[in-house]
Amino acid sequence: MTKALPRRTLIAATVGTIAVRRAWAEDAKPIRIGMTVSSTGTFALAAQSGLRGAEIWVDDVNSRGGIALGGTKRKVELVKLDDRSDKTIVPKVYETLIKDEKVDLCFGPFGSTLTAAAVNTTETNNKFMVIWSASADSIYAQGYKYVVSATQQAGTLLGRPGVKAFGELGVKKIAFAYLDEPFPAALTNGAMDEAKKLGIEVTMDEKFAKGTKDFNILIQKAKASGADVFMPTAYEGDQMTMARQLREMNVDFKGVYFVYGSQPQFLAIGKDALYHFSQTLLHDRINWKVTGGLTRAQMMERYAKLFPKAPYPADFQTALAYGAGAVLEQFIQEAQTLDAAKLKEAALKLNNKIVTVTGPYEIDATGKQFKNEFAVMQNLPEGVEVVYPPEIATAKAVYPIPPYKDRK
Amino acid sequence: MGLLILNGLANGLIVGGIYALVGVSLTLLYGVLRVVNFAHGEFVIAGSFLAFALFSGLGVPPLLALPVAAIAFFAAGWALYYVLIPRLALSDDPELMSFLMFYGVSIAAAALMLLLFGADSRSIDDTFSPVSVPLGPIYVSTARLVALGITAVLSLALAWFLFRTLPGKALRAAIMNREAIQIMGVDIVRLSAFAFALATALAGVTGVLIALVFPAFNPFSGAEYTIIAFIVVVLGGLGNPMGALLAGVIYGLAEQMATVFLPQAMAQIVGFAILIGTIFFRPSGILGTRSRR
Amino acid sequence: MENASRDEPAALELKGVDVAYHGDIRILRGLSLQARRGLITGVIGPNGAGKSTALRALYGLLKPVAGDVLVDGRRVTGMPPWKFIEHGIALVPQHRSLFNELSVEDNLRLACWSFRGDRARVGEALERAYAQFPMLRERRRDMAGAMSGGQQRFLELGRALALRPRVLLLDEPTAMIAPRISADIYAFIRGLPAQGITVLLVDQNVRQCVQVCDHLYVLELGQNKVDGSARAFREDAGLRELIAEWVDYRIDT
Amino acid sequence: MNVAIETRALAKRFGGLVALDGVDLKVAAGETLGIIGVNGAGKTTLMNCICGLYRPDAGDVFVAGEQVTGQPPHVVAHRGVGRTFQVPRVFRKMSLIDNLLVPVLDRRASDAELIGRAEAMLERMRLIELRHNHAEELSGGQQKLLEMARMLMPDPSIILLDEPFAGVHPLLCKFMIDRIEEMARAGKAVLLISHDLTSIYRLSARVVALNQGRIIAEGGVDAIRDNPAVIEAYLGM
Amino acid sequence: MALSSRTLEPADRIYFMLAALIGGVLLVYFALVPFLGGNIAFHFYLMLWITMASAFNVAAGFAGYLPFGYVAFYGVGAFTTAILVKKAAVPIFLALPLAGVAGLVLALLFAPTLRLSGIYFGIVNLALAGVCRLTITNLPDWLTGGSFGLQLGSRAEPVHSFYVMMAVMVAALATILWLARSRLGKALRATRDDPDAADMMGVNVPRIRLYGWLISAAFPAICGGVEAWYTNVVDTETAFNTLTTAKTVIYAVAGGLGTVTGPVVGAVAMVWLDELIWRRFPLLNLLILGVATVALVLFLPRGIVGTLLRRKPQWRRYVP
Repeated sequence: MTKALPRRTLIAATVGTIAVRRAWAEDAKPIRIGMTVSSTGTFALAAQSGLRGAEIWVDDVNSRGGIALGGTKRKVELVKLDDRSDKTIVPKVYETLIKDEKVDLCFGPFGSTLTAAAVNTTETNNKFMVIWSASADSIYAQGYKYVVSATQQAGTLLGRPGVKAFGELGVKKIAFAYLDEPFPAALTNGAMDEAKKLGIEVTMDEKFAKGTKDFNILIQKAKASGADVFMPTAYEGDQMTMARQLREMNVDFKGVYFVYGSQPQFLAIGKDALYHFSQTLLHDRINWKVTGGLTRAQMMERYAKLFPKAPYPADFQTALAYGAGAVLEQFIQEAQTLDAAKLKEAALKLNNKIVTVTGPYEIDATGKQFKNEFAVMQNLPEGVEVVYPPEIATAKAVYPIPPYKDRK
Repeated sequence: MGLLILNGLANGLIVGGIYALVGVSLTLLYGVLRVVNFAHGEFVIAGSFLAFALFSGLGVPPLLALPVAAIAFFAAGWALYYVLIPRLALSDDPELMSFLMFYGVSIAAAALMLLLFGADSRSIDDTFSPVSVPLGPIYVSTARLVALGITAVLSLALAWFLFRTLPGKALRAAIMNREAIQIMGVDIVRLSAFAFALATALAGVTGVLIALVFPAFNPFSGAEYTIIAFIVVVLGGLGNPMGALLAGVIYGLAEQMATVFLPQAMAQIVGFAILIGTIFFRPSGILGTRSRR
Repeated sequence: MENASRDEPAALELKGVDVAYHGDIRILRGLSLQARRGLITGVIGPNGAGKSTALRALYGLLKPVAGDVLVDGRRVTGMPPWKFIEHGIALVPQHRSLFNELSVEDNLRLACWSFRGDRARVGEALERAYAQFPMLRERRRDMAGAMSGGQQRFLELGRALALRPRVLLLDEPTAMIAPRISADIYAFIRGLPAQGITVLLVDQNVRQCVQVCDHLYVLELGQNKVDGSARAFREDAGLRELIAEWVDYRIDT
Repeated sequence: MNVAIETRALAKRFGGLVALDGVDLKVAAGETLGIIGVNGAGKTTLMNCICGLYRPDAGDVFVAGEQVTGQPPHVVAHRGVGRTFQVPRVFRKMSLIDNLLVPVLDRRASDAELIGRAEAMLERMRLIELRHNHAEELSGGQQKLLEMARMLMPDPSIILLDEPFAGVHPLLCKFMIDRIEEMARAGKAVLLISHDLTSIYRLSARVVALNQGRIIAEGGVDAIRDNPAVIEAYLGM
Repeated sequence: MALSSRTLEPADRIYFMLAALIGGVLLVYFALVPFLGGNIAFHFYLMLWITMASAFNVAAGFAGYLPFGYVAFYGVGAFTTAILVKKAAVPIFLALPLAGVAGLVLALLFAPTLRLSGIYFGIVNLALAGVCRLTITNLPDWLTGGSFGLQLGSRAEPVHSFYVMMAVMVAALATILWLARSRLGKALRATRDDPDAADMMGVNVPRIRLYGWLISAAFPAICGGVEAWYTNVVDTETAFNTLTTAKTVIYAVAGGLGTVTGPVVGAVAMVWLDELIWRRFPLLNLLILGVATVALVLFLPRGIVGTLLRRKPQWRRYVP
């Protein structure tokens, strides 16, 4: 089927040469890319954030006339269906995308769980899948042939920058806690491995179930373990609760690390967000020398133009999905086909040759992403600053952070 | 460790007070109407969202949101009663069907909140000053102390209402003997609607308090409160308001102490274990004397 | 008493009432009965004859599928039970109707629900109950459930009387009551018409019922079997013959 | 005398209420023993203790000479005890035929044979036309007949009848009395609770009067009829 | 009244013909889906829901229990399959029956709750499902894969799991068809209508209930296993999702409990409705599901087939 498409477009192109440019553009069959979004459920917010990133990319490509493929410029069309954050719906959704909607290739859904369920369908139907948010290492250990994590770094690597940063700050003891979910668990496990490697003592390692509402005791336990730094990993909501409860209970650590601490939702809690460390891929202080797609500033501009009513400003999910689009564009140009195997070949060939808004790109044969490392941030009184890695740092970390009683 | 236990006790008391309120409204409903409100947690969270909307939209502080929530939820409960319950009473087994129906209500309510407020966690950025108060060696957040105070006042007011006023006695009488209350000249439909509205109002008010105590909530938090409410209600004895108040505090303490001594992820099992154990070994609850089923 | 005018509408009347459970199992079939003013009307019949059902239908606790309920000649079919108090009609059901975990006084106060705001009237009502049964005053702070069966029955009667009803419906008032106390209860019932109270008495205790009543209905299988003045029942045939008649009739048909 | 049912000092209380207080009773095979008493005298409780629905607080129950005290109802049923209830307890959402098959489900006989027996039984009870209806669609009297038919399906040797005539149409009553007499003639021991005396007089040679959980009189029908204790308890003099 | 005619009355003949017709249509339709290029995933889940709702019907419609934690069996079956395949390298065709066995074992563990009834049973079952989820959550990560769960790594060919699902559905429907006619089924329904009376008719109530409970537990466990195989991923979050119980209950009740066809009709109708909602109103799907449930309880408490048979009691003998 994939073979047939270029021929048909070729005919369309020949027939349409004398037609006006606009009509020509309509005649050229667009590249259809399937993707799911979660309208509801756990992943709704992140998935929609990501979707906006993908739409920025589509808008950008189409405004440039499309991707040159087989001699013609083909526009890109995003086909979106809803997965309700439900793993059991995902296979049906991808099957519908491939069989009914006849998409040429796929973007992954949000999150490792949904992606793992989706991959099986795309693989059995020989479709190429660009993953933008699934970090679980096990997905890449399954031996799938046509998956590439374009921007999302592998889970076990995610927690490293934070621990490395703390290592350089002279931290000796870290207390870990994490929500029992794939992303927090993978990040924490990676971080703990890194801590051990650096000779930092892990004083607490506790997971908590989803739906835990009260973190008072958890925080007290972390304090009682004698840790310098507390690294509780969960999603925004829980972290907001923890940040507030830390202050309410007047529990001081020398540093606290919240993965989402620099996200707009988290910053909305105001003073309680101050001095916390975090990590992100997207911040106006993080500016890579982009070789693929828009730069951060351009992307943000486009975001503001396309989504003036979006509930939140762009976050790193937006950047991850946008970056994945930019990477995919390079694959297609390199491969000059939409054939899954050829695309995967191109993806490997392009290792370390692309830098997107989220950073450099490097995968191994399984499609697992090694670069696109997060930057460590700290919420300083004058604003959110990059404190690690040193290459892109914009400020020096405040460590230890001032105790609550000394803050105004 | 001593500090941890102290913290656990303080938290248990505060959290337990909230649980008591969540439970007491559910138990009132069951007692008077024989209706099992599986959507109770969603009603509670709707209260939290009301407080959130009032605060972020109009700048109304949560304490002022309390009376608003009470009135709004009372009215909503009154209306909902007339929409749902009379028809439900026609089915073969209203008690069991109510369980299923409110299952649907809970799904719909969560979905509605999702449409209105989105899936992400919300919090009310309104802090008391000072933010916390030292109590001996431990610090307790002012918001929590305020919530505890309100909980205590509400519980006392509720107890006063139920045990000292005639309408309150009528409610309890309806729990004791549903048919006899009708021959006293009490309009059972209105009394039931009142009970439904009162329970809903309590749920809404509890929701506002929850926004104070647990600063983040989302449309899907409701289910957790439903489970907690069930644990409290069964522990206190189905349809026994005083039992629910006591059971809430006991359960709050048990839950918090469990997190002190067990990994957090394990502690939730304690709640379920209490629920199952109670039904098996003391189905009438801690204050119950009669054994039902 | 029995000379009360026949033209005057009955205080309470069932007219051709059908009651069914579970769709089509008829408990009452075209039952008609009247409680005439100032009289004690008795309803007797074997188990399952529908005596209690008739009373429950009268009081709005069951909805008839056919027929009418009339109060003073006015149709009130489908009126909910709590409205009957407003019409001055009180019911003492067969099964315990007390609120066990409320005090004696609270049980009485609840009966005053329809005029709960009127302190003077409530006080008057309480006094009336205490005057009827002084024992209740002594025990007014006790939980109703803590009293003996007989005392509970007196509380129920006192509670109904506190409202100064025009009509009192009694469903087997002496069931499971010791004989000595039963005698007191019948004596009390006999005194009610003198207070201007119309009584409808459903009873299993045929002999006493016949002694107490002015007019008697015998029900069978949810239908009227016989009715007539109680004097006729007493005089025309002996009590044992009466029972034997309606029971034997049933078997031999 | 071939004793089919025997109770010794049977006692049962519910909270503070004494329902049975030392009841000694014997019923011989082929005998119909009537039990009379007002509401709450303990008649149904006695029956429930015999058939295993209640576990007595004290005393023993013997069925055909074997002790069955505290055994679950299905074990007692397998000893050949069948019973009916005051308010018929049929299987409401099952057809009449299926209702009748329930007590014989563990029999070795083939389905066809059992269905044949059930139809014959329904024929006898004049319910055959309704055999495919759900039991809840029957009238109260028909439900009583269905219950009796169901009880008779496994051919029990001991039969406990709780108010079989309450709420039953006179024509059906006569019919039921004939059936009960048939059972007694077939050598079954019948324990008959009835609230009204006449049917008892008709069926039982021997009657036991219960009041407040105790046997207050026992003997022939005429003796009971004139027993002052019975008249007092029963007629509330 | 000859015996021979009684064994297969005309009504029985119609009954079995209808059963064969419905079964045949289902069988042929589903068997052809992969060949005609139909949406395998959609039909896979349709069969899954038919199976779940039908098995639930054994507990709810036949035995009279409403297990509000029904997902426990499903989740445990899914994890059993995943662990066996991934950690013990058991072939999938052996792992699936073992998942069924795990469901049976779990049902045995839950058996003491059968002496509860009504609301109490429902609440306790709900709590037990929570306990199951938390227990698996607290098992060591090397076994259960922690919060991410397990990937079976089988790279399953969807068509294989599709036909296995079909086999499971056929087995479930056949079992329930048998149950509806069998002595066990009669005993079960008797205990549902009046346990005391059934006991006094010589029915060993606890044992009969246990049999029904076991049948009702085995199928969801196998479903969980097949679904795990099909999607290739198992995690506690989705394996113990309360929506699974909700859908099962709603689908079964929508069709009508107590008949063989009810849950099938209910599942087909509601899955179809769900699909419609999913395509047309992606944002409203949960809201509509919730409102539909309320409407169902208020206006169609006996379900589609149940209401039909209530209106036309004479059809009861012909409808399986």
